[in-house]
Amino acid sequence: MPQKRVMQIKEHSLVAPDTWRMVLDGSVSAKPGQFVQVSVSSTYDPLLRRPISVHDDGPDGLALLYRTVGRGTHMLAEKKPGDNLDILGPLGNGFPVPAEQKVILVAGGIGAAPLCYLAKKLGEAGKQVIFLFGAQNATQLYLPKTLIPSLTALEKATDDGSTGHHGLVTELMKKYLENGPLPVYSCGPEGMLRAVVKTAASYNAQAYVSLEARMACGVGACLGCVVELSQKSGKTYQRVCVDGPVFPGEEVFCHGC
Amino acid sequence: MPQKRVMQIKEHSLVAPDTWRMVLDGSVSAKPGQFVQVSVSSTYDPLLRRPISVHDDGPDGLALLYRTVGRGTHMLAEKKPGDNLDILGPLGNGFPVPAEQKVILVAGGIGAAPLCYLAKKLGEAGKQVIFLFGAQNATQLYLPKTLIPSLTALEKATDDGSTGHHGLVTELMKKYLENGPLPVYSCGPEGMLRAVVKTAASYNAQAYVSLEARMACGVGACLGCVVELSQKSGKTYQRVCVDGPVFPGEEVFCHGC
Amino acid sequence: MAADLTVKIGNLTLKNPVMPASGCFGYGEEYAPFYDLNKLGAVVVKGTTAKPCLGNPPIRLAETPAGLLNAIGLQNPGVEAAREKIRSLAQTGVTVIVNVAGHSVEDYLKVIEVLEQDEGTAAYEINISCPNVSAGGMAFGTDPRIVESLVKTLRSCTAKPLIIKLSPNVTDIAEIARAAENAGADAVSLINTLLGMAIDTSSRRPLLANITGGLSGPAVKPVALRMVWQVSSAVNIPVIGMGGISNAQDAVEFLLAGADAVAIGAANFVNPTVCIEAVDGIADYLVKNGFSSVTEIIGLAKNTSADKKGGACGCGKK
Amino acid sequence: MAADLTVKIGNLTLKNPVMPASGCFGYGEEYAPFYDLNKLGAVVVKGTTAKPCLGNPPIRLAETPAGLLNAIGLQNPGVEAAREKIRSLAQTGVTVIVNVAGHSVEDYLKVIEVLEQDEGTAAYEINISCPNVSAGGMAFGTDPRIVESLVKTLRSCTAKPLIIKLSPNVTDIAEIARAAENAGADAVSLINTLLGMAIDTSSRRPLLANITGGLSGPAVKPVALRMVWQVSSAVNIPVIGMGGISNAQDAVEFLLAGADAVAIGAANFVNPTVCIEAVDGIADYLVKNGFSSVTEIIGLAKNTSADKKGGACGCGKK
Ligand SMILES: Cc1cc2nc3c(=O)[nH]c(=O)nc-3n(C[C@H](O)[C@H](O)[C@H](O)COP(=O)(O)OP(=O)(O)OC[C@H]3O[C@@H](n4cnc5c(N)ncnc54)[C@H](O)[C@@H]3O)c2cc1C
Ligand SMILES: Cc1cc2nc3c(=O)[nH]c(=O)nc-3n(C[C@H](O)[C@H](O)[C@H](O)COP(=O)(O)OP(=O)(O)OC[C@H]3O[C@@H](n4cnc5c(N)ncnc54)[C@H](O)[C@@H]3O)c2cc1C
Ligand SMILES: Cc1cc2nc3c(=O)[nH]c(=O)nc-3n(C[C@H](O)[C@H](O)[C@H](O)COP(=O)(O)O)c2cc1C
Ligand SMILES: Cc1cc2nc3c(=O)[nH]c(=O)nc-3n(C[C@H](O)[C@H](O)[C@H](O)COP(=O)(O)O)c2cc1C
Ligand code: FES
Ligand code: FES
Repeated sequence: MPQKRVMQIKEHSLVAPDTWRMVLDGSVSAKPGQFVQVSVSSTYDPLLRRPISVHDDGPDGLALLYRTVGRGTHMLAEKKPGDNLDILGPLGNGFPVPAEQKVILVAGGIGAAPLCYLAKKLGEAGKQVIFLFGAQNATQLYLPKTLIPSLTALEKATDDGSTGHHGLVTELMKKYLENGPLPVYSCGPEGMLRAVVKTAASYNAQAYVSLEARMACGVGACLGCVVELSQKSGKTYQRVCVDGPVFPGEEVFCHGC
Repeated sequence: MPQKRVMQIKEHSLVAPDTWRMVLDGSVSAKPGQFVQVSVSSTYDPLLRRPISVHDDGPDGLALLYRTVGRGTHMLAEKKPGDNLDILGPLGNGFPVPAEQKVILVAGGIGAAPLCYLAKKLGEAGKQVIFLFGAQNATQLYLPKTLIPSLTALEKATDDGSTGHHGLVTELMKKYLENGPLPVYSCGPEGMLRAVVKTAASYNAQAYVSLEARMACGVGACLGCVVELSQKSGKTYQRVCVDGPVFPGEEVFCHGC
Repeated sequence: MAADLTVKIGNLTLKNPVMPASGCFGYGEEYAPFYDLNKLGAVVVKGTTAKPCLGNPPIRLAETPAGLLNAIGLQNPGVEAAREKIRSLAQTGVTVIVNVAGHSVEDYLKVIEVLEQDEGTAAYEINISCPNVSAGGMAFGTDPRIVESLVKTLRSCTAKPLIIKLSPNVTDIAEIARAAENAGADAVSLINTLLGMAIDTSSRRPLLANITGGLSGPAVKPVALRMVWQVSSAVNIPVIGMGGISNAQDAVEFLLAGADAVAIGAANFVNPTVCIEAVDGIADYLVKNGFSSVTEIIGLAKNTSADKKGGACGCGKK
Repeated sequence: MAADLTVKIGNLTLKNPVMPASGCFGYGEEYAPFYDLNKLGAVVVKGTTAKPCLGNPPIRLAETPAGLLNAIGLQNPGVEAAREKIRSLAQTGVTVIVNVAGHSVEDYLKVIEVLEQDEGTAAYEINISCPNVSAGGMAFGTDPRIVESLVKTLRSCTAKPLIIKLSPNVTDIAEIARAAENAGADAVSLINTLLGMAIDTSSRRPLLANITGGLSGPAVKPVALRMVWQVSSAVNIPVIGMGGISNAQDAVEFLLAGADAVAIGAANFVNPTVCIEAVDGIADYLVKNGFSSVTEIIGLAKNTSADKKGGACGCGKK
């Protein structure tokens, strides 16, 4: 059940260029793939909350990982440990639990934020997690140190070749899908998600993508955050905040393919 | 000449209940009675700057003394030493320099803010300063420690009798005016100013009052901050920000007397 | 002693004057986790049309200074599906006001016809002012003659309170309100959103797929308050005021300006418990200021201020 | 290479498209200490009336969320005294646009008649939209026939560019703009302020002595941008856009929406150097995005977006 809560900031630090990790005192009992709506200001400007994925959650607190892109995230970055933060959550459907023993996670840039929590939870459930992580350059490939040992495989790709595979992260998917389909969970920029879904489909694998949309309420009431889906019943507009943010890849990108 | 400046906060502390003293790095070369327009937020809410009197100015910095009454002043109170503050100033006409050797200053509550700087400057110019200070109770009678020795007389009045004269500060004026008129400079709530002007007039003394008004530009362009004055030419609306904030008492209150 | 918060809208008594605004509270389900909806004066549900409506393509939202632009385009499941949601909300004891939208008189009639079959609907709010549909909607709301004839037609179809929701995008909103009153409306509600737009300087395109959208939130409060003041002076039926209300103090301002009840829209998105906080805050205000019922403060800002009207210009005719 | 910033308003060439808005910059004197006013495209001076005007009693200002309400009531020294100020401003090389206000056709004529005797005035901006005077003002601005006849009369009295300043408090601003164009206006400017009000819950009275005031500032930007978009699509004469512009990016949005030039009002109060920062910022934007002149981006958001228009509602007629 979503709740409005005021939580204290325990830790807040720059972990990569323009990328901040914030830990809040307390847990929201989130499932991987869920998010929270963060109030970045107590004034009317900016007016709306900002949706940020759950990057980690549990007895050690609720962790967020975010990139400063605009005014709201820059205001968030100014908060100090000890400050209070008003959040709404947990929100959204989260990633479906896989039946398979082995899964592929494909992260693009800051899209790693929710996939880290997913990887951790899948690891705890005894699953084998293949984590494919792409970004523009090496500095953007932040992962929590504690997560890395639990991964079955970790492969990196950069646009500039500064580390790992020089090229698209989707190219790394192939070798893990050649021996038969595995479920694919992905979060990242739209272009990448489209490629992930296409690649997965070509191996008959099911892809789930976590989407972003401009949001107001975050709870399903305003119908502002919809994405066009191609479902059996035809074209519909579904709310990213409650019907998502995680959707079956083919429903999101089929109409464009 | 008014200027837009970004100044660093050197000191900021609570000096009395709800009353803050802030020292900024640098001087605006203000005359006593002038003020600055302070930007309390870098967002559009609140939109306008807040007018605050110059409480002290010189090589040790620009000092402001303000009371937290609404949203803007509360936001100002949250600033920390080291933070930058965007100010516009110095603004306004300031107090006229007296020809007389002896002057009376009458402060009501936070109205002491500009009168402290006036008292200091008059003292430096070798004038004798009688400082009459009224407030609701003893805790609101803050004066800078360094100022007190320079005053020829300091008398206090409180509404609750917790210190000094139990009653109105204007009652303290009489004994100093009985031996002949002295110029009176006053700042405080409107009711008090009206009584100051009336008392001064009854002793043929000239009173100058520093007024407050809601302001937008602070530089005379918007015509938003006017006060009704009764001048020889008849009723006019004059701008508190440039034609004031200091006005001859009889022009402000005559029409109401 | 606690103050009496009840207000009347036509023959409907609300336990307090606060309701979430249409389109900002779904059919209630989404905010039910946050508090007991029965504490609200009423719930105004999403604009409901005769047939299911897909709405506008995304992007549908843009944040603006102290405001929000939306171009939802009346997405709703249509009256048949909405009927179930309305019924279950009403069964929990909530007073349900249904916002009715359409592109033609027949559209509006159809919705009311279907809902008249149930008990669930306590009142109709007729949305003649939605700026986000390509035809109808706004046109209805800007011409007093059309408003009068529409309201007359609807009046003959229901005995339930008819609340006409006015568009602020007009030269003279009081004129439209009077037309609604003349035609038999039980109340008017205002304001719907102000037509606005946002442009993205990177893509050099409008941010909203629909190009224009409706502006709401704190930014519009001064305009809404002025219109509530004007309309409540022009008609004798109750006025439901809204536009930028974000807390109890804002709500009190609308009551003082002449609103008999208030609705809260965008602020729910920022603070999901705002409506309930407004109910409590109004009660507090009344007690602290020595009022025993909310009706005592309705329009109170008018009584004392007529004498303040300016017009002091010395430059010729007045 | 630096981009070409010049724009044309009628037969007047401005060195850049940025000017302070009327009523927000006095007669220039107050902002002269902050920068060289010659760097501005033009200066639009305070609304000037035939006779001196005292204006409204205080309180004249109220801060609102991201906005400002004002009820100055056209306080100005009258055209005879203003003439001196206009002349000395023009002598420094500044392009001076005089905002002309009045309660009757004769009032407007009188002001123009006096100013025609000097060289100082580069263009007239006819304020038919001030909401803060008890008679005239607004009424002129809300009826297309009255606008047409007023503009025709003024047209016959001057060869200088006539800019008609439109009120946003109307149902169809494009209609008013077309009336002005038909009558021979050289340009239109918009928006003037939105009529609003504020109420003080402690005194339970309107905050402004005049009860209502004009809303401006960032809060109104979405409405202003939409109206500039609509008007620039409806007329072939230049459009001067304003309403909430607070920095160069806002100014670019208005240009993209179809404004040929922009005016900046309330933002001067917050940042006295905003106009000059906007000039520089527009130049930067052009260079960074590969444009060689500002005219290339005027209305550009329209070209690419017609295809995006929604109206995807599946619920009946379109
Ligand atoms: C479900 C979900 C989870 C997210 N998780 C994360 C995360 O873990 N880490 C992270 O860095 N970012 C995440 N984002 C994106 C993040 O919400 C945006 O970067 C942020 O809202 C930008 O705000 P701003 O004020 O800095 O930018 P501005 O561009 O100034 O924002 C203007 C408006 O647009 C909205 N907006 C702008 N970009 C986006 C976007 N990409 N998605 C949604 N709304 C946007 C803002 O919320 C705001 O309303 C997530 C988005 C969604 C929808
Ligand atoms: C020339 C001048 C000098 C001043 N010097 C001082 C000083 O040295 N110390 C001090 O504590 N106060 C001073 N004030 C008063 C101070 O400006 C207000 O207390 C302050 O603006 C309140 O802002 P707020 O946001 O806290 O209150 P809010 O009530 O939330 O403000 C709402 C709006 O009203 C305006 N406003 C509210 N009260 C006043 C007021 N009394 N005067 C002017 N505008 C007001 C605000 O500026 C703002 O625009 C001075 C005022 C003027 C005009
Ligand atoms: C996302 C959203 C959807 C809306 N949908 C409707 C609607 O379906 N019918 C309607 O009459 N008004 C609708 N409105 C208008 C609101 O009911 C209200 O009139 C307006 O938002 C002003 O109030 P506010 O400033 O408190 O939001 C909608 C507003 C928003 C923000
Ligand atoms: C204090 C003030 C005074 C104004 N006076 C005038 C005026 O005399 N004539 C006029 O046409 N517009 C006047 N306006 C309107 C502005 O010129 C402008 O149209 C409006 O404020 C919108 O722009 P902004 O949001 O940038 O302020 C005034 C606005 C303000 C804030
Ligand atoms: S953000 Fe309101 S429905 Fe998704
Ligand atoms: S505040 Fe603008 S004229 Fe005084």
